[in-house]
This record gives sequence, structure tokens and C-alpha cells, in this order.
Amino acid sequence: MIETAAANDAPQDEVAGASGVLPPLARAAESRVATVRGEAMLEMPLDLYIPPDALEVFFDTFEGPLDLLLYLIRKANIDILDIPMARLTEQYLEYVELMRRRNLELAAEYLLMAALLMEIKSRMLLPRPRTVLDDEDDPRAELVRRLVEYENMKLAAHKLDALPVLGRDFLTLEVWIEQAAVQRLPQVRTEDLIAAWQSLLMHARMTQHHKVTREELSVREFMSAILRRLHGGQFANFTSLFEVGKGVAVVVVSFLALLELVRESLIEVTQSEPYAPIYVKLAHAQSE
Amino acid sequence: MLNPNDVKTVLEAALLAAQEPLALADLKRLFEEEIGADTLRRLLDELREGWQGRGVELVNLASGWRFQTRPEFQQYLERLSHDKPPRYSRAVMETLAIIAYRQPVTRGDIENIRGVTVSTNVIKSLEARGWIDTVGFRDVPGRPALYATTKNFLDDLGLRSLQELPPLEQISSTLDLAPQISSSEQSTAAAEDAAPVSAAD
Amino acid sequence: MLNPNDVKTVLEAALLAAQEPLALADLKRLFEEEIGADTLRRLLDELREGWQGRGVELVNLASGWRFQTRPEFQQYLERLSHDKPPRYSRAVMETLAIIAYRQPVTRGDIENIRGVTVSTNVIKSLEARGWIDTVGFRDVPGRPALYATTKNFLDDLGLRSLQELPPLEQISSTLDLAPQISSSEQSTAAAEDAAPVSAAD
Repeated sequence: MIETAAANDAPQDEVAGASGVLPPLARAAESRVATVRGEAMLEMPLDLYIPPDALEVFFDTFEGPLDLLLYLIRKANIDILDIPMARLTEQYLEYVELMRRRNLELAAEYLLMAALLMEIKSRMLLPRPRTVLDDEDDPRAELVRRLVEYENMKLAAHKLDALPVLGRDFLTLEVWIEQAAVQRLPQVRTEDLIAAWQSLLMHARMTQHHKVTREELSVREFMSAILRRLHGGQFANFTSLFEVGKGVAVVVVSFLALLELVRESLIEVTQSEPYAPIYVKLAHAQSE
Repeated sequence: MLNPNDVKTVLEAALLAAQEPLALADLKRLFEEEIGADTLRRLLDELREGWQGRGVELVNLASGWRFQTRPEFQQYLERLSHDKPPRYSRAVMETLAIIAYRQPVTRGDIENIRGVTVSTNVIKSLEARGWIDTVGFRDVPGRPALYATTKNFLDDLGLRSLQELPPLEQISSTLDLAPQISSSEQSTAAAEDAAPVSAAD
Repeated sequence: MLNPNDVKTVLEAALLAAQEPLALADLKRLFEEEIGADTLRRLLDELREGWQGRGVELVNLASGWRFQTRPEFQQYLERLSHDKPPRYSRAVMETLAIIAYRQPVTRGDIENIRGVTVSTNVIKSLEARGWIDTVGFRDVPGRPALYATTKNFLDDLGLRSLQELPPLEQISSTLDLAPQISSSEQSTAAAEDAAPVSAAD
């Protein structure tokens, strides 16, 4: 934006020359309000002289007819709220004609604006009641509103462009995050287990509801523990599977676990003769 | 338990390593224990002050807190990067300004203000940058899209809200006709606003 | 001319903003004036020392210098990561629940309850996690492995024993292991179970 702004300023210096409040072009144009456009171009004012090579660049710097109008207004120090329509229209038409003569591709917007300016100018010539100062009545009001709004936005664009912008004027930081060597594993809470169980309840073909009690869980836990003890296939003394020191409850649960394991044919309990030591082994340990 | 200095150390590490601005809610999540928003803000302010005079600053943006390099150091840092991001053309910047200051606007609104056709590429490049997006459609024939600026736009310009945009020039205020002009401008704007706008789809 | 502190400030900003480790040659390019490699190295060492005790450290890698977060701060930063924590699939969770509540069970038992085939990967991922292991083999054709949960599973869930698992409504299904059980009493029980199963369909 700064670059384009500079480019936009350049022709201003070239064109404005040493003119005072009104550039000679404007004065000259004013004196020939009624003349034909073609004739006006016959005497191209000196301050409008632009090296032919630069002409295209010059017109390229305008973003459209509003931009060109603003340039003419600001260059001539015209009060935007009291635009001399005849003068402005004349100047505008001269520039447009210049573009056309240079075989520059002229966007339709420039011609539309030319028509609008001429319309406003002619409406200005109509007699108006002096007492009414309401700008609603001023044929220029809408054009002025548009020019003011466009100039506002043009300046806003400059201001925005002057703000520091990420990537152009400053950078974000990229500090490397030292990743832990361990892979991040899913966390499971007991609630997740309940949820999984409930999902099973929804989908499993159930017959009846009853509870998994804590007692049953502890039996299951001891079943696993006993199987682990017997892992490897060796015989274990029946009594060694009971940790008497942990209390009656543990003994009872251990015994229930043993019974359950027997029931599920997971262990074999053998006794060579009555009152002989009882041995326990995995039901199918030979391949261990 | 973490003492305030430990909290600051964690905040600093997280902000230095974060890819995006971190909101207070994000920063709270860093800690197992509950840390009040006021405490966090105070510690962040202290952290920011602690970084005064360095090449990097902690800033508070639309979407949260972020460390960024200071613009004064860009002259050094750009010697390291090979591709400098191109400046936007006047057409893009004017379109952006209109969307930023007059949002939500349709392409037609932008064209009315600029007095020229707005090319699709201009809109697209702003969308691609993540600076504008469609927030709805105006309920007129063709149902044109309404554009607005994004949080990302504010972040990238180092702003917390649209209110921090540079104020507009009061071009007409010093002149006689000002009151009438501005009031007519206002009423026109109000009329435009009143035009039925369908909610974002 | 830059004084050593200015140079350090620029180095710090560049290293914090760099996406890759910066070699000495890169860092030299930051400055218009010529700065010797020795000087640079000394300033980098000073910079590194200045960062002692923070959540981020300056390290010298094979490819150059880089700022990185200290591993001790990983636990905090992980809480921030926007991507959701990894989750086990329903298949894994249901399998785990069945093993936890109905252990010891075979894969066949699990499949009976879930009504679908249990893939080897599901079992393997739970074994790899150290949450289940084989505690024996059922004495039926194929001698399927019996799975049970491990102590590690209890530890990871913060439980002292399986009894601390919440009691649940039980799924009464073919998991009652009737087919494997020879006693007539049990077969009766199994038959009782079996009847409502078909009724429920």
C-alpha cells in the first residue's frame, strides 16, 4: 500500500505543477464550460502534460472514477462539500478524453461517471428556491456522500496498511515442544468401564438383570490370582492358596474362587486318599 | 502446589510454544488446580512487563494471549526468511477497509463505495488469508453474501477488537455543511442497515 | 553498531521465531556487520545461561541452535493440546469391561457377550498396555487363553482391587459358561438361561 500510495502521489506532483488554488487547467476549463469536449482537448494545459510513457502508469494509479474525481478535487483544493460542478465535470471529461485518446482501455465506470456528472451539472442550472438549503435538494448531495465515503475508506485502507501485520512486520514464535518419548495412551476411568458395560447391556441379548456384586468381583479377582499362581503347570498345595492371615473373608472368597474354577473346569483338584494333602493344578497344564 | 512464579514459568512456556493465541480458558487448563481469571490476568501482565525491552513481546489479542516478535526487529529477522509476504494491492486494501469498517457488507456494497467492480480474486485472496468470511446473505434478489472480518484478521493485525481499528477521519466535520452531510449519510446508512438481512445460514 | 546485548536480543528473537534450528551461519546473516563465530558462540552460551530455570531452554543440536520446552513441562503443555486425548474404540472398551467384570474369560466368552468377533488387535492392544494377561487356558478344544486384568490395570485406574470397581447390572448370557460345564446342575442353569435368551430376541 505504501508503494501504491507513493505511486499515486507521484503524478500529483507532476501534474499539479506550480498551480495555486486552481490549477490552470481548471481555470481554462471553467472559461469554456459550453465548449465541445473535443475542442477543449485541442489546448492541453501545460500542467496536464505527462510523458506519453508515463500516461498509462498514471491512469493505472486510479482505482476508478471516484478515485480520479477525488484526485481532481484534492489537487485543486476544492471544498468537497461545495463542488463547482461545471469545473469538475469539465476536468473529469478532459482526463477521460485523454485516456480515450491514448487508447487506454476505458472501464465503463468512467463513462457512467461522466454521464452522472453531466446530469448533476445540468440539474444545477435549473432554478431552485433560494430558501431551501436542504442538501437533499442539492443535486450534488449523493455524489458528495459517495466521495466522502470513498475517501474515508481510502484513508482507512492506508491506516490499515500502516498497522503491523503478522508475517510482514512481526512473527509468531515457534518454540519446539519437546515431546515426551512415551506415546500418549488413552486414559480410562472406571466410568468408562461402566459406559462400556451399559453399551453392552444395550446390545447384548440379555435375559435378565442381576447385579455384579462386590463379592462376585472379589471371587473373580481371586480366580485370576489363583490361575496366575498355577501358571507354569506345577501343582500347588491346596492350603497354600489360602492366605489365612488376611482374615476369614479372604479365606471364604478364595474358597469360592477355587470352587468356581473347578466348576468352570479351569483347575483340577486331586487328592490321592482321604486326608492326604490336596493338590491343585491347572486343568490343562501340559502344554505350558 | 504451584507458587505464582511457577505458574508464570508454565504460562510462559505454554505461550512460547503455542501455535495459536491462548485464551484465558486455555491457560486455565494448564493447571490441575483452579486458578482464578483475575490471578491469571495479573500474572500475564507481570509476564508481559517482564518481557519489556526484549525482541519479543507478549500481547493480548482478540483470541487470546500470544508472544510475537516486535516490529522493530523485523529488519533483522527478514534477513533470514527468503520469501517476504507481498503487499496487498490498493484494490485489496480498500476492499478490506470497507469490510472492516462497514461490515457486514455485500460485494455490491463494496462496489458502490469504491465505484468500480470488485474482482472475485480480491475477495478470494482475503478469504484465503482468513481475514474475512461470509456471515450471512442479504435478503435481496441473488441473495448476495455478507462479508465480515474474522478474529484471525484482528489477531494478525495485533488488535483485540474492531474498536481498536484506527478511527476514521472525520472528513466533513470541519466544514459548514458537515451536520447535514453527516446526518444524511447516517440516514442513508441506517436505511441500508434496515434493509432486511437474512440471518447467517 | 550493535552492542553485545543488542546482538543477544536479536539472536533471542530470531531463535524464538525460527521454525528450524538455526546454524551459526544462519545467525550471522541476521546482522549486517560481521560478527565472528566465536563471539556468536559466546553470546549464545550467555543467552542459554540466561534461560536457566525457565520452562524453555536454548539447546545446541547437530543442525543448530533452537529453543525448546523442557521435558518437565510436558505434563502441563499436554493439557493444552487441542486434539482430543486418544480414546479406545467401543470394541476395546467393551472387551476390557468384560474381562474386568467376568474374568477369567476367553476370547470366545467375550465374543458371546458382544455378539461379534473380537479382533486380535483388540486383545493385543490391551495386552500391550499391560492391562490384561493370560492366566491360563480353558480345557476345551483349541484350549483358548483365559484373560484376566492385571495389577497394572488396577494401578492405572487408581484401584486397589477389583472390588473397587463399581458394581454393575450384569449381562446374563451364554457367558455363564454352561457348555463347558459338565455337572447336570449347571446344565440346568444354563438351560434356564438359554430359554429367555431366545425369548428376548
